[in-house]
Amino acid sequence: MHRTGALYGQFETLEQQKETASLGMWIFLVTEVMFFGGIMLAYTINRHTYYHAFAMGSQTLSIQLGTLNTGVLLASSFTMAMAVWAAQVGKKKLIPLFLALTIVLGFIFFGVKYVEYAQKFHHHLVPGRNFDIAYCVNNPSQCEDINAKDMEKEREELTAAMEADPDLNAHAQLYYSAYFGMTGLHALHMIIGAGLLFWLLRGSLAGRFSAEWNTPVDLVGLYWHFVDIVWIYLFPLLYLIDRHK
Amino acid sequence: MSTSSTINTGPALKLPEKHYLNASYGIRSWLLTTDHKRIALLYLASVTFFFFIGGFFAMMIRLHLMSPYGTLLSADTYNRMFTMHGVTMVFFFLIPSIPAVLGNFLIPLMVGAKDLAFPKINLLSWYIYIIGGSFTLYSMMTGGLDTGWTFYTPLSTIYSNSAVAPAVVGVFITGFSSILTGLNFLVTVHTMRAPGMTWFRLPLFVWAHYATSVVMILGTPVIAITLGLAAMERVFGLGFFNPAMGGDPILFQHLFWFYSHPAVYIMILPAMGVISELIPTFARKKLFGYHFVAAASLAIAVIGFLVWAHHMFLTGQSTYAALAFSFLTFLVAIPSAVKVFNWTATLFGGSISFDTPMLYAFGFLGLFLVGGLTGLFLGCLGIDMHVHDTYFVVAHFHYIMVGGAVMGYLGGLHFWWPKITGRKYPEWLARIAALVLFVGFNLTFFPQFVLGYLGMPRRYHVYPPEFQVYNVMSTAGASILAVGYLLPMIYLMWAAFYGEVAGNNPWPATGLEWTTPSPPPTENFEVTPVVTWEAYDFHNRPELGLDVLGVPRHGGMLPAHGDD
Amino acid sequence: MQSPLPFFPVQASSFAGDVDLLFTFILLTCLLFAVLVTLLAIYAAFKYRRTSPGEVGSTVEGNLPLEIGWTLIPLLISMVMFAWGAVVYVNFRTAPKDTLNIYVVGKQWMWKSQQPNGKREINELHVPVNRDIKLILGSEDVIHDFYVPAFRAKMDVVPGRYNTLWFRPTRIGKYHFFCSQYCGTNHAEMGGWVTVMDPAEYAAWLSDEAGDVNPASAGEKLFTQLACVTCHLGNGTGRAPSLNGVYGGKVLLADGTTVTADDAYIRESILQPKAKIVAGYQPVMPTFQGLVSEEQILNLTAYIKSLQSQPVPAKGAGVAPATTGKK
Amino acid sequence: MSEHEHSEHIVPPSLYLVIILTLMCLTALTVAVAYIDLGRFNIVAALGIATIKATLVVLFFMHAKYSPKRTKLVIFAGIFWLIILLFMTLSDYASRVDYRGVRYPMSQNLTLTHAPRS
Repeated sequence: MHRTGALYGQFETLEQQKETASLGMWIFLVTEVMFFGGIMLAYTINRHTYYHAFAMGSQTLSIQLGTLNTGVLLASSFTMAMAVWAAQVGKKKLIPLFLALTIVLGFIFFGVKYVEYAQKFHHHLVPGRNFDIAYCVNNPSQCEDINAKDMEKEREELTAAMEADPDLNAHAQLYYSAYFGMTGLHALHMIIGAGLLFWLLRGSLAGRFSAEWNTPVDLVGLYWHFVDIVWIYLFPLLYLIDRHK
Repeated sequence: MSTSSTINTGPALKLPEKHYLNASYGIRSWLLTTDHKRIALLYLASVTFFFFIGGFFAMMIRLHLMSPYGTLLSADTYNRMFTMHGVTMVFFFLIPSIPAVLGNFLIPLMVGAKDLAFPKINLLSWYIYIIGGSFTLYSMMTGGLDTGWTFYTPLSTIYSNSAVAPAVVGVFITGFSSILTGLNFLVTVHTMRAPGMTWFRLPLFVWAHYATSVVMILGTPVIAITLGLAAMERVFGLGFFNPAMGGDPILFQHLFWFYSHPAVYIMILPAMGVISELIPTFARKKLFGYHFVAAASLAIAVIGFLVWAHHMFLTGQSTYAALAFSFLTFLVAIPSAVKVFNWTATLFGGSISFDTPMLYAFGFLGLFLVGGLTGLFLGCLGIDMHVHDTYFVVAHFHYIMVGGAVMGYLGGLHFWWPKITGRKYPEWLARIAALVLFVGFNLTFFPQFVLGYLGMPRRYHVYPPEFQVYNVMSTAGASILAVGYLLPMIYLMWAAFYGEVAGNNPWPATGLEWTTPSPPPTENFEVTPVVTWEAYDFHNRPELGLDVLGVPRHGGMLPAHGDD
Repeated sequence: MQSPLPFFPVQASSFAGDVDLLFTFILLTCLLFAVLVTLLAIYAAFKYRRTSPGEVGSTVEGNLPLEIGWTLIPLLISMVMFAWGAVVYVNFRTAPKDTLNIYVVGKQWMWKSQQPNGKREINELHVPVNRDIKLILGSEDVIHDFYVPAFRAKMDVVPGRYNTLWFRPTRIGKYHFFCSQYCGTNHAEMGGWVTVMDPAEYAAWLSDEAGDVNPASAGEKLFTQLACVTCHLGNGTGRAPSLNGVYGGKVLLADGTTVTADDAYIRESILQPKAKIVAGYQPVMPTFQGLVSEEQILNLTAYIKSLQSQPVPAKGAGVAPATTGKK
Repeated sequence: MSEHEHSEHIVPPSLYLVIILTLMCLTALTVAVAYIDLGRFNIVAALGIATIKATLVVLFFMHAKYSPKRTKLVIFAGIFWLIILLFMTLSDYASRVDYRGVRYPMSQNLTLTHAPRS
């Protein structure tokens, strides 16, 4: 089908084209909901069955980094919404600015995530042969990034969790399966989103988006917000189990 | 008014000068096309390829089972045969068959659009399908797959030493092709309808595909993540389904069947849609209870999602859950029954001809009736405890998937072949093929019901000799069935190039797709059509050239409330 | 008596009659519908066949009462099927009180069974006629399924958990049993024979062949080998509760709840000792996950069961009236 | 044809600002609440706050509040099907009172009615 200006050949009007694209995006997001739904179900059942292991696993995550990342991602959602607004009102100079801000925030998120992942590798918390939930407690010299007070707390919690669930190591691996599965899948979506943002940035610098035609900005915005929503759920599910102890 | 059945087709019929097939030439023009009609043909070629691969495996299975002692194939080879038969047929033939071939070709034509809403995504979905198929073919050639098409854990994740990972990845990838197709259909039906094409003027084929798309959209992502987790478990040692790590193999079954049961509706709903086109066309009468048939499609799509654990009655599932799922299973039977009754009622007062597509419709009706009713046995808790995982189940789902979905697919292919290629197939040969298929099918699969009730479990490469009689019958039937499938492939191919020119509307039928030339031009319609008639209305369509002023037929059953 | 083209398998259990009767009911109902629809379609196809090329059908579009009728009537009939099926199934899933328990373990690709007195068989199962039998099913590897067509009964055998299958054989004879959940290469050969015997013959058969190890005595040996005996002293003075008389009774737990000491509980206590702590004791027992096989757990269970008749020490902890204890 | 029921609604930046500030506050709140022992309501609180946050994002950042009914139907369908998946599967797990192995402590305190006794 040939394209006339911004209008693709299969459509009659720009209005129809815009509605169609937006509906398509929403339906795609619903498939994403179901996609994450499967792993959420696995998480829920295992969390219920092996509560102690999941609580213990959650204690080993850094709540500071988690909260920081939540804030960063929410802020990126805000800048994204602003980019869409700028496109809607035709402020052509503001679009690339907000897009760039969104990208920067996205990369801060990646950075923090990288620090967290690296720490988990370092602490033998990646599911597999070398997984050892007690690694840091048993080898404090290898985990100097944990301060003495936290280490003492972790030791107490670990002892209690071991009492409750002697097979803690296996079950904590299930927690980390969920952790890496869910955050990994989320990160993959972020990477795709970042790619799309770069593409938008190029387009906006070329002045391609205007008040009349800004569908790509709008759609990528929807996608980016969805990724944000996934994180809104992942944060309490992974970081905040049993923190009151 | 003419009295000939070739009313619109004078003696000097010619193909239109410019149509989608000759709009451009060369491999590039096909591989980079965004025309939904060409993509449909790409799909047609690829699903046919997979159908014959799957058919080859089926033939090996049946030949092997002639003897109870398993003399033809080794146990491992046999297990690979039925697994790969299942995987190819389910994921690479049945699920894409009607939607991706007929649906792709027809939905824009039927709603009066120039193309699907997202033509590039449509092409992308074909490429995804091909990539997924390649992975699976690769797995077949490097050790095959022996887990059963259901990939039950921990057999598939830990114990099997066949090429599970590439096959699972292949199915995972193909899922996205299905998602994108469904997405495209949903959006197209919502936003691309021609002026005057209201929801209740849509052909039931479109309704059925709408319902199918809902299932594709909401179910497929779940199988994707499930197979993704299973693959991660096999490769990286994640533990959700591994009992040795505290995981639960039953969870895999829940997630698997959450998609794979509704997937049956992805196969049968479009076939029902085809039948809902064929019966009114060849009875020249509005479909009885249009609104009920449309609603039944949606009801099947929704309730179909609530019944999955009836595949798991004997896994040690909670008794309460089993009761709930059995109850819902009986509920989902009702809309199917309503459809069958409405199709039958449509025949009354019609003017019925026995062209090949109608023979397929009759065949579908008979086979779907058996398949659907035997579903009641399986949904019934007290009988499932005996026949679960026996040949009774095998026979039941073949009646639905082959007797139902494939009959619908072939009926549809015959019906729209003149539209797709602009040419007619040899009618008598086609009628004989339809008959051969029907006989062969019943001979193959009916004995399997008896085998199942006698207690022969499925997926057996050897079996006690007392089961041999029925197995031999089944194998004999399968050879007839094979002929029945080869015939249409040959003469349809022939007809595409050398058949008699068909004209725009040879049957005649009422849908929008028949108002445009055969084969249609690339942009489908020369001007955007405006719809002023109800679906299947033969009476207010003078351009069809039918004898509406002749003696009207009586309703036959009961007085009509919807006379127009 | 077997016809060359049999339709129903032999009826050899108390379920068989129920299932066959239900099957016949559904079959007849479905036949009625199928024949009705088929005859109507054939009748219409001839009565309303096209007589002239331009002919069209009538203008009938539908009929509301008819639609309601053919929605509601099948619904009602199917509810009867559901309810009847549910009754049969609930009976099948609810084992009666006094059963003869036989352990059956599936592994790729064989069945191992163990009689209450410890007699073991491979791919064979001997049971007395007219007695409620309960199979306790475990798997060592993948999912299997124990299926006896003549009994109209099957149950999946799932790794990581016990399923049970009960039946009451009603007819003396030899019947096939199969694995009916696909389990890998030799799935089809993973079957054997159930022999239903006269009770007297069964008793004779049981006491025959003394060569088989008694699971209770094997369990006793393990109990010493694994050093269980160092804590679980019989007189109740150990660091862990005495196990005398525990089996089958109620146990009071540290959180105030009670639990019945059955096979599942014992299995859990061996594999996850800290999941349920007996009142009055410290959670000191290590897990034996990975140290004991399914079969060894069965032996240990049999041994604990054999302690049922032993005198219960005064310091047993747990519920006051009941015999208690926790390993 | 498509229902032209909406023309594009433009949300003013001031509203976005209010929303993002609320979201940040809710994040702080959910962390704070996690340190209070609410028993089994911890998870309720955590998911409740997450749901409020998600709703705000959907309604305002994603403009669902100003979208055609069709979009709302799509969102509703997604949530509904997710609930089917979670709820119906969990119903099996929650009601497994049969002879159990070591799993499913959610029915731990139910007494097994047919303990073997020979």
